[in-house]
Amino acid sequence: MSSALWFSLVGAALVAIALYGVFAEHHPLRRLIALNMMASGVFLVLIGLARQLPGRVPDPVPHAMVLTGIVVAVSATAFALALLRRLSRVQQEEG
Amino acid sequence: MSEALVVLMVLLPLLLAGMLLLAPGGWRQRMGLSATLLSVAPLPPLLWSVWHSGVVEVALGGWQPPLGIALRADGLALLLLTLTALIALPLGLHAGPWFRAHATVGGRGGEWFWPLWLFLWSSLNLLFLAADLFNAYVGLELGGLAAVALVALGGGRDALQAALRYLLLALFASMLYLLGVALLYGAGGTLDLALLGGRLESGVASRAALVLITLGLSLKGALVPFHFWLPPAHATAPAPVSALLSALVVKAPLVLLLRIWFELFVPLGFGAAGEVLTLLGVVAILWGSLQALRQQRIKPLVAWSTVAQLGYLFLVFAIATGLAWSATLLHLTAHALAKAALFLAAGNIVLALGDDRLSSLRGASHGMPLTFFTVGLAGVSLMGLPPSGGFVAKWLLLQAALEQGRWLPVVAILAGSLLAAAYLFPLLRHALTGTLKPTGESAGRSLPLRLELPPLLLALLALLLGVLASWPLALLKPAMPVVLS
Amino acid sequence: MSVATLLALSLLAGGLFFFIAGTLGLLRFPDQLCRIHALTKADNVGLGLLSGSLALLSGSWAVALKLLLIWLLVMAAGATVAQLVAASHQAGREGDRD
Amino acid sequence: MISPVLLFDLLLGLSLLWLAWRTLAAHTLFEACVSFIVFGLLMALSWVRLDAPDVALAEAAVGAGLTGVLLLGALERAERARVEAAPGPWWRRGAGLSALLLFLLLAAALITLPPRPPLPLQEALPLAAAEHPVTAVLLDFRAWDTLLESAVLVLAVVAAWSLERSVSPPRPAPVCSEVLRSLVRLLLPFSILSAGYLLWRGGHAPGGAFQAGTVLAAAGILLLLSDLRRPFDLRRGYWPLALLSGLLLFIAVALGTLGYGGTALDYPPGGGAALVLLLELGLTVTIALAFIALFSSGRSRGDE
Amino acid sequence: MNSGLLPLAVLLTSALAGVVIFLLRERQHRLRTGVNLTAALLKLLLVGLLLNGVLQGREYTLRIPFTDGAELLLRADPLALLFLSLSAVLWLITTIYAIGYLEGAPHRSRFFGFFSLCVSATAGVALAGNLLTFLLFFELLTLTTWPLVVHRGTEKALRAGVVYLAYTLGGGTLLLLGTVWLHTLVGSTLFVPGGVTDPGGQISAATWQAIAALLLLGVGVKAALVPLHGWLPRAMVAPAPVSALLHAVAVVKAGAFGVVRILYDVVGIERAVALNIAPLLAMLAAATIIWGSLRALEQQNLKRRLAFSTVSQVSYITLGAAMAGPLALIGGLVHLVHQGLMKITLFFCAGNLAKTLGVHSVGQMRGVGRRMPLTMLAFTLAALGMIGLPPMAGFVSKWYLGLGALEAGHGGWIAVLALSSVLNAAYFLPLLYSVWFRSPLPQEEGEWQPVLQRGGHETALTLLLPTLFVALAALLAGLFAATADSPLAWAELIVRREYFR
Repeated sequence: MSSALWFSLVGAALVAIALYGVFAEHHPLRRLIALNMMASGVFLVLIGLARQLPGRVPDPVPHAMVLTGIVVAVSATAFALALLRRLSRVQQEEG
Repeated sequence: MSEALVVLMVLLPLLLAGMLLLAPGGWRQRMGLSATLLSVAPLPPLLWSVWHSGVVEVALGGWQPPLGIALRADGLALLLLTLTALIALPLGLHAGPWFRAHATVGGRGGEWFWPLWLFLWSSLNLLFLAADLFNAYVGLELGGLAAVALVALGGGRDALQAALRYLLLALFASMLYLLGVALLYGAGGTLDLALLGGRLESGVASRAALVLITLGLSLKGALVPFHFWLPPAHATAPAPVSALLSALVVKAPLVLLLRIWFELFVPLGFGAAGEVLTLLGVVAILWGSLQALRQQRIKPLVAWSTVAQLGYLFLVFAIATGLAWSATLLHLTAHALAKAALFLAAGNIVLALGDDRLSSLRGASHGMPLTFFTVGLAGVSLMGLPPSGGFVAKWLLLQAALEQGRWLPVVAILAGSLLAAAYLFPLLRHALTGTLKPTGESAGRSLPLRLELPPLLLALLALLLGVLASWPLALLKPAMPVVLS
Repeated sequence: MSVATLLALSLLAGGLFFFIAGTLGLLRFPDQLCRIHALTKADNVGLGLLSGSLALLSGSWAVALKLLLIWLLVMAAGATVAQLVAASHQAGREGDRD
Repeated sequence: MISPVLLFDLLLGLSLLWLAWRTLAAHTLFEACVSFIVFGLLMALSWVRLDAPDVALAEAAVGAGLTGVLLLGALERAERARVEAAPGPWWRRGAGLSALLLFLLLAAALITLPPRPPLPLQEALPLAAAEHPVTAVLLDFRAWDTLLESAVLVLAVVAAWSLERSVSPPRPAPVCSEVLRSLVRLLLPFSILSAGYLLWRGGHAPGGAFQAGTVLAAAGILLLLSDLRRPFDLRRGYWPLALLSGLLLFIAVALGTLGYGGTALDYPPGGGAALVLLLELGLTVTIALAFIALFSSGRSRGDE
Repeated sequence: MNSGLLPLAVLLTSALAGVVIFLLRERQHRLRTGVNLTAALLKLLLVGLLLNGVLQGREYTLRIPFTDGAELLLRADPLALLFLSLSAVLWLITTIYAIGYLEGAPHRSRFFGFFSLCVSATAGVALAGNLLTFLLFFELLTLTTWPLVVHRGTEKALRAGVVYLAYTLGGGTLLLLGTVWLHTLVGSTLFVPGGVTDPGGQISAATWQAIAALLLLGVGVKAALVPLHGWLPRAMVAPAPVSALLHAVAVVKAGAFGVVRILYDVVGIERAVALNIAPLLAMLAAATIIWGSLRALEQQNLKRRLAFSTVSQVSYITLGAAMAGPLALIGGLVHLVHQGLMKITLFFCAGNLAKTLGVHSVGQMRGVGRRMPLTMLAFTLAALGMIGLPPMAGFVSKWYLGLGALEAGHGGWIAVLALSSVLNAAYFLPLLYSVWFRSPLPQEEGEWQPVLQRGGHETALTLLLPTLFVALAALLAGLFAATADSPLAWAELIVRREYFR
């Protein structure tokens, strides 16, 4: 039960919790937070896999994937928030 | 030389999008069309070289996989790249005047349509060419974001609501897909599709990856249980955008799933899981058509028709023969052309009449005979009647299904085309009844030719596909996955 | 156990004590202002002791300097944030928005 | 006897899960956002435990910091948005069940994962354009991914801009206390310095464009919040060019190497390190400006 | 290779004419008529060339690649020529008639455009060399005739259009399924006079019956077999030239032609008899004949009566084919031509009556002979032919059908033929009697339009001459049946050369 595997399992649990969050919640902001958590969960699984390599230095490819993933996740979140802001303003104007 | 063309197919739209962003708003509309034309430039020579000398492999950065990223331009990729270009040109011609006409109606989308569209185009080209799974993930995200932004151009409350729901689900689906890719990397040690084939053996990890990747891509490809985001998004988006979404964007994830399924999972012996997808495809055809029948407005009707037609594309997973594979891709091409024509024509109708209720269509064809003629032609291809491309695809699909004695898909295909006739009829019947409204003047204002010709061109392409079906099929033959041929 | 590590461990214990005190303050104090007070004061001192012990343990001046830098930064940020939170809380209480 | 390190990991993992559950079950949106930020910090800690310093830096700066700022920024508006009806009990039970199934599937897959063939890194690294393996992967082996990722970032900004109907300059910050201004005056030079340090360090140790860009973005956002300088609109003047610089530079390098050596992003021998640094610089500027633009978009007219 | 281009040329003449006419604006009458007539004459010329070419036994085939497994094949064999020549001749005449009939009507460019496309689809159906090509043009026929049925755009026309589409698309789907199934099992659907060769013998009897049922029902919709004939009477709402086209030249004939093709060139007549497909079909045809005539009796509207008479008359062809005897087949094939000539005359007369006098129902036709003698003469000739009295063409085909029934030894079919002749007489003779021997109703009751005098003729020349021409043709086809170049001779040539050597 190496720590890498443990963190991968934590990541898997995070994905599961986030999946529940995405579908059980109804406010878009909460679903967005759940999605971000799901991303973190997936990245945990990814980096957990990197550590299982027998060699001393961890495998850098998952690290690069996670870095790219984080930036992509944050851009998507930013756009989703802008969309939510715009939606609520339009809802307010249209009454 | 052809390696450069492959890379240009993806980079050129990006570069032009960047340049468009630097240009002031007014300029963008004028430069948009020329940017679209320029982006098509690398395609003909690439098509020529792949047609003659087979697959073009590009190892980016000079590093061969498993370290580096590879792009593969095989027959399948070229067919889809050509399809995208064939839709892009008429669509570009239509989008300019359409958004200008809408600028008067209060929308300001024209300025932002072009850069977003070029980003989307670049992501589509990338998805068709990608041989690296993580690279495909980034392509899916790029495409997803651009598509949602284009839907949100609609500006209205329901357009934004549909866009937000589409975005949340697209992100969720990408996460599932990435998780599947992570597991594959964990088991196979590489992200390259071709290399993974040899390194995986059928364990729990690859089975889990199968489930996750299929779930993720089916959700993005709007297979029936996950289709609820599509009708509102495609119906509320501006017409050129709905045409893009229904014709190309919703198909790219499916093409990726086809590649992964037949190059990776079937060799591992997971082919049996295809029965579930085919069953869902059958349900999609029937459920989508029935819902389309119930719609009272034009664009939701056409959007639900997309849900139904997507069902055809999932039938191949259980049949799993070379014939079914090429039939599915031919159907994808025929549907893309016909649906793009239909959505643009629907956009014209709504623009001229001012409202998109079916009941207000009476006598509308007087002002715009060409648009309703396009609806007729596109309808012919969607119903799969000769001489359209839809008919050839239906013919091959039926043949593939009958070869294995699978009666459920056969009945679904036939019922689907009859139902298509049923739900397209309300649109068609007004195409020919030229009787004027009781008030004597024609229902809507007549449309300029610039708006009516592009959809007609697309509809004619759909019919031409029927006559020249042997070309795309020849292009597809060498690209057929090994397990199928 | 050389004298340096012994000293480091004692500093560490002191730091730990202050952190626990700060957290207890956070949980026990009734009013928001007191809680901010407890947090910033106790945690800053705790962090100072902690970074001192780590500097000793690491044994290289570069790391020690960086730790000092970290401590100063956290103190500056902590003070500003505490002031902002208190200000908005104050504004909040007057406007009875709470 | 469980070694203390493993115990710490165990505790960290469990607290992560507990915090995730608390975030989802939070009563108010504000509470959810704050607990998400704390979650981000704990994630950064777990990255350190997993020997991924680059990711820890990025997570702390981007995942927790920036996302948290964006969430809090949109909080006001989000609370007012009218939301569809809450999903029914059956829907929630279904979601719960599928979550459980997914977890079991994943856990089984992870536990029975066969050892995979290692990547041919040892031979390739010395030839790469950067010593630090992660930077080498990011900007040499898989530079194509990074190019497209910067495209995603620029696209997010363009998409956010396309939403706004009227173009008006961002409005001054609500609360501007003198203390904040003094802190910002202190922090600004320091953050630019550390961003430069992180950028330079990326070549041979954890660091690089992402982290440097985010630190710059944080400085920019502080500048916006503290109203030290009249708010600048990134849609005007040279700002769009600066924003796009990273992407355009990357494409230029790709096309350049394409012309020069025949394969895109294949750095000429010897010139690799310089090109990578150039790309990193461009990326940093793009990332910083993109995050600032994303923060300030939508806050333009009287948002509250 | 040039021998392959001739069938394509036949197809393209009317197709290109259609496209050109679509592009013409509404007010370019002369140009449109010019294009129409030149195309019709050119097509007639080409068909003539084909005719004597096939007579000398030359081969005309054209292969177009469809998919790698299947190809489109156009082949001019004698059976194709029979139907092709009928449609070419009648297309010319109906065009002239339509030009006169639609004087001043709206949307004529659209009408004549679809009109020509429909005829090129019919030519395609005739020239199809395999089941796939046949299916392709069969469905095209539906697409091109639907706009003609709903041409008037009234609510009634649209409802008729819906029914028409429902039936024909349904039939098309059955035909498609049968074709694909056969293609999958045998690999090719080439028309082979003894039936598709089934080398491996994998097709079991039950499968053959299922495929034959699918194909025959698919084609049966257009051949108006009993349960599937619902669309025909409702399609009467279309203008007269369309009804003439639908019933005499294109749609219904394509259906009957399809039945013959499938029975003889796909299933093969021995296999059809062995698996008792043919007897079943014959019974269905007989039922249709009787049912059609009975329904015709009770129709008061003239065009609906003619429609039901078509339902029964077309089933003669099906009956002839299904009796599986050489003489019966000759009777059936020659009836294809004769019925075409006679029925088109009747519709032209109905059109003249409706156009000039506004007469629609049978009751109004009392004493109309005095008012429009020539039209009514043609009407009488055609009606007598329908009943099967010599010397009209109708007699010849019924005669051969009777001989065929005797040859096959089925007493029942002779009874059916006799009964149907009696029924025909029952619904035509009273009509003729009231036309010639009853005095016309007084002005206000009879609501005859004021006499439309056109330079002394009873109606416009463009309406009158075509009617007389086809009536004459029907008479001559009957009189000179025994000569070398009559439809009967051609039918005998087909049967002797292709099916019963």
